[in-house]
Amino acid sequence: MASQDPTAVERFINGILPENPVYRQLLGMCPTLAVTGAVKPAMTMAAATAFVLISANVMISLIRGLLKPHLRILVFTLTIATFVTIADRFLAAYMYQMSKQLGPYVPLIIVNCVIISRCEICSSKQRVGVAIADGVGMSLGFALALGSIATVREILGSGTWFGLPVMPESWPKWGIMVLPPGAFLTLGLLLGAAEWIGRKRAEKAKQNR
Amino acid sequence: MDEQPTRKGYIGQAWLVILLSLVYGGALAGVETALRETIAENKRRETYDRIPVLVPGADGDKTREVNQADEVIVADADGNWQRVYLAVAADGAPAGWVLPAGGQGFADRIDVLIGLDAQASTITGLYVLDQKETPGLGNFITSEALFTNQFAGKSADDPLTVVTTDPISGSHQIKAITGATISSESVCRIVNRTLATFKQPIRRRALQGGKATAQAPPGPGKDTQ
Amino acid sequence: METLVILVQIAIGAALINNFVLHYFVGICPFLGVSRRVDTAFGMGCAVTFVVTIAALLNWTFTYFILRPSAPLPAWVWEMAGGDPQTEIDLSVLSYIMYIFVIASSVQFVEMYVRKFFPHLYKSFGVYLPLITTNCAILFACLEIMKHLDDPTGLWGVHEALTLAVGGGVGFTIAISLMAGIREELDLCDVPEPLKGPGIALIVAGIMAMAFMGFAGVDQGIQNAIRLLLQ
Amino acid sequence: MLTAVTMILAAAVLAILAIAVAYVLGWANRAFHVEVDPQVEAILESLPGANCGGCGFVGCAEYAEAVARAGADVALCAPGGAGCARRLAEIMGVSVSRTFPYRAVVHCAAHEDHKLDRTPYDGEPTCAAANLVAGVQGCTFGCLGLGDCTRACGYDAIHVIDGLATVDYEKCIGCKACARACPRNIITMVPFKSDRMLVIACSNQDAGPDVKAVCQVGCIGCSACSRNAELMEMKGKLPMIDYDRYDEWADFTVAREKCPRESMLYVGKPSAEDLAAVAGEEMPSRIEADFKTTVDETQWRG
Repeated sequence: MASQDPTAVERFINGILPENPVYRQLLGMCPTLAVTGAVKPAMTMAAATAFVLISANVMISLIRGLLKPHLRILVFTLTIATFVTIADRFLAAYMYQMSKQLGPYVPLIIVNCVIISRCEICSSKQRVGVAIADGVGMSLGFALALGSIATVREILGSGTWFGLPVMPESWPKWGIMVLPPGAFLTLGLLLGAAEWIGRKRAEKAKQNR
Repeated sequence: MDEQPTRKGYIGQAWLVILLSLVYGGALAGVETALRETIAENKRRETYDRIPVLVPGADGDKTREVNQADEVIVADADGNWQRVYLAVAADGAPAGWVLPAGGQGFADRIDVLIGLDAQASTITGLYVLDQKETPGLGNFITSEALFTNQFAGKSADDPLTVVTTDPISGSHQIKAITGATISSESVCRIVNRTLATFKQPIRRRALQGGKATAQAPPGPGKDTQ
Repeated sequence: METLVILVQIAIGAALINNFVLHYFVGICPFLGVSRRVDTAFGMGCAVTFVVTIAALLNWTFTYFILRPSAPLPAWVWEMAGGDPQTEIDLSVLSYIMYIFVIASSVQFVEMYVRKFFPHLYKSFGVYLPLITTNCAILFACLEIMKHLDDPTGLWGVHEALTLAVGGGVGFTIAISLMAGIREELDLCDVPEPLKGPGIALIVAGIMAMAFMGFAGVDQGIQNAIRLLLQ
Repeated sequence: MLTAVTMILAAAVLAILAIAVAYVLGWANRAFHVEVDPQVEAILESLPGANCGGCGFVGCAEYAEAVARAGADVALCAPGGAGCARRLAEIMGVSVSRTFPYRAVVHCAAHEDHKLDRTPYDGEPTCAAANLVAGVQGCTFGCLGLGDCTRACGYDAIHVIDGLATVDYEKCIGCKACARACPRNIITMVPFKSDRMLVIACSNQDAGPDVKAVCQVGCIGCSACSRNAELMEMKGKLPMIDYDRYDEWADFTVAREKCPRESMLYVGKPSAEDLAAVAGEEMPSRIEADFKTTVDETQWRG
């Protein structure tokens, strides 16, 4: 790894595309597959994850001096669990329909690998400013990934986007897209596409260097 | 690696974890009590909003007021009880009943609200509160046009049966959703079973007189729905 | 007899019909990461089953005695402290933090135990033991068990909790071992360059999920069969 | 009032659980303590962790164990280079001689047109297979140019250009994978004492006339170079450079002038004049398939 750590701005840009948590680092797959049946729940989940990720990053980087090596995972999970419970209660209070639709996947943000890995790699070693930048970058990347998958699945699966009808009435809705197998297939193909684009861009960069 | 901590050392090492759990425990409880009211309100509102739709002629706020004043609990002979909502019109005259019901569907549990008229003799409407049936097939049981409107007008006495062809009008047949016969049958089974158990107690209550009499609830008096 | 039917339904449901990985999408990270070879995958599956059973047992006891809305322990403490017994102490908000706390510490304990008494086993999948803490399957199993927290009639007993944990773990092991078998074959066939690695693994998982959907109606059939058998 | 009560109770429950868990984990930490040699872990920490096998051990973990216990040489890690060797030496408290990075060198200089007496070969496109077939090309020692080394290299540092395996010294980390893969063993690891090293770019042991019959650039063993440079001496028909006594300012100009063939080359980083020579030239844009299916990659199975 580069000996000097990337600066806050670099981490922010990294989070969105170059090191996108879902497409590049293959983290946080559980919620990505589960809630992307439609764009609305996907965006709510991305917003909840963003809130938890940023506040956990801030909290961990504030107390990073006191962390003991063998108990640090416990501290991370405690912090993240607290913020997730707050988010879950907030959702249940003010967006009750959405909370019912997301169901068990809101508490599953606790074990979302993106958050714990960001705490481990970045915020337990960096200042608060860098941690916030990294948190925001990563959650934007996560939201982007979730949005892309949800758009594909919703348009193909139920012919709507954000609930508004997009496809012509005659479009046969692919029920499979909303079902679990559709999630796997969409994500697999999107990963392949992302890899292919990355490869082509790398080749073009190599050629004109 | 680390030195061998003594007994007090174990706790000393983990003082951060203990401090954090104290702080977080307190914070969470604070958030919970702050938001609990709104969450409970959401749950209750979800039911009360449906009442005017289920029972024609009922007024939402009046019913809510009456039902929050005293809970109507009906119980059958062998002790299972169920909270029921008396739907009242704007002037307080009883307009019908709303009976929550639930059971095992195709994939998971299905919760419904059954609307009955004042004498609990005919079903006035059905609303599916909660279901996890297969999207695209089973979850059409929630759609008004396809399924739930068929329940309105059916009599509460004879059990409903599911048919795949067009039902004979006026009979107690319900047309199943294509490709989701199991879900449709489960809904009808839930409705039949709940009506069979609580039909008589509701009718007894209806005869006892318009005003809902508070009956000492056998279980802990709490809003179950 | 009725409880037996429910137990079978939960077990079959968790293992095949609502398979943790293929239906509920939990535990995908190890499912993609560890399924390179069948033996490590099976080892991972057993470790997950073992830990999920411990976690489910511990979490069920905590929930039953502490977290339930009218749980005996806080009520007893409240009475000792002289409060009137009528007020109801509801600590269910602690559920998430308590579950993950129990899971993290039990994984840490299991890791130390395995490192001490089974060094060979620890070497073969040492790095995956801490990974289990962030495995969604375990927390999901605990959440499934506590699903009916607020309506007292629906709360599960300890036997149902254990059945779900073991069934879920077995389902996870089945899915991950099948996946490992397929992926070992995958290395030999011509996979388009960009799809190599996770891309093709996900597509294979999608097809497996379709196959597992075939189990959907099975539990109704089994229930009736058992009822007939026991008549 | 109720909020205060729930808060206290919630905090108390969690605190008690935390204390209990801390106690159990602390006890377990002590009871299940496994002595792990801190030295091995420190060494493992400073190794690059590429598990390339350049040090001759299966992976970094084994190499770390060997260094800590069996006293293996601290400078074997090629990718780690001098920095890693220094760190290991500090950990082990051993003084380390000045180490040089080992890099791969191909002992052959024959491009496509230099090779004579070649027969068309359309068997399996691998050096290992072509090496078994007699008469693929006149010279039975030289590079076959079918790319076994390219496939073996994990760092994209060696490519077959115009029929000859050429090493890209910016990427080569000296992990010896190509040397092991070459069926004709004409790739050796040379300690790069300076940026540019002189190497004998031929491994044909036959007599002069036979070499002339099969190659236009191969060394005919006239031993002119060994007479004019004391670092070289003849081994059979081929000159060998003694790299231990080799140093940057060793003068080989006389030997190179005397050499009638072109089998002594300077390899390593492109020297100043090389760069100047090609500076004007515009990079040819090579048209390649934009994605590689795996067919040409895997061994063609007939």
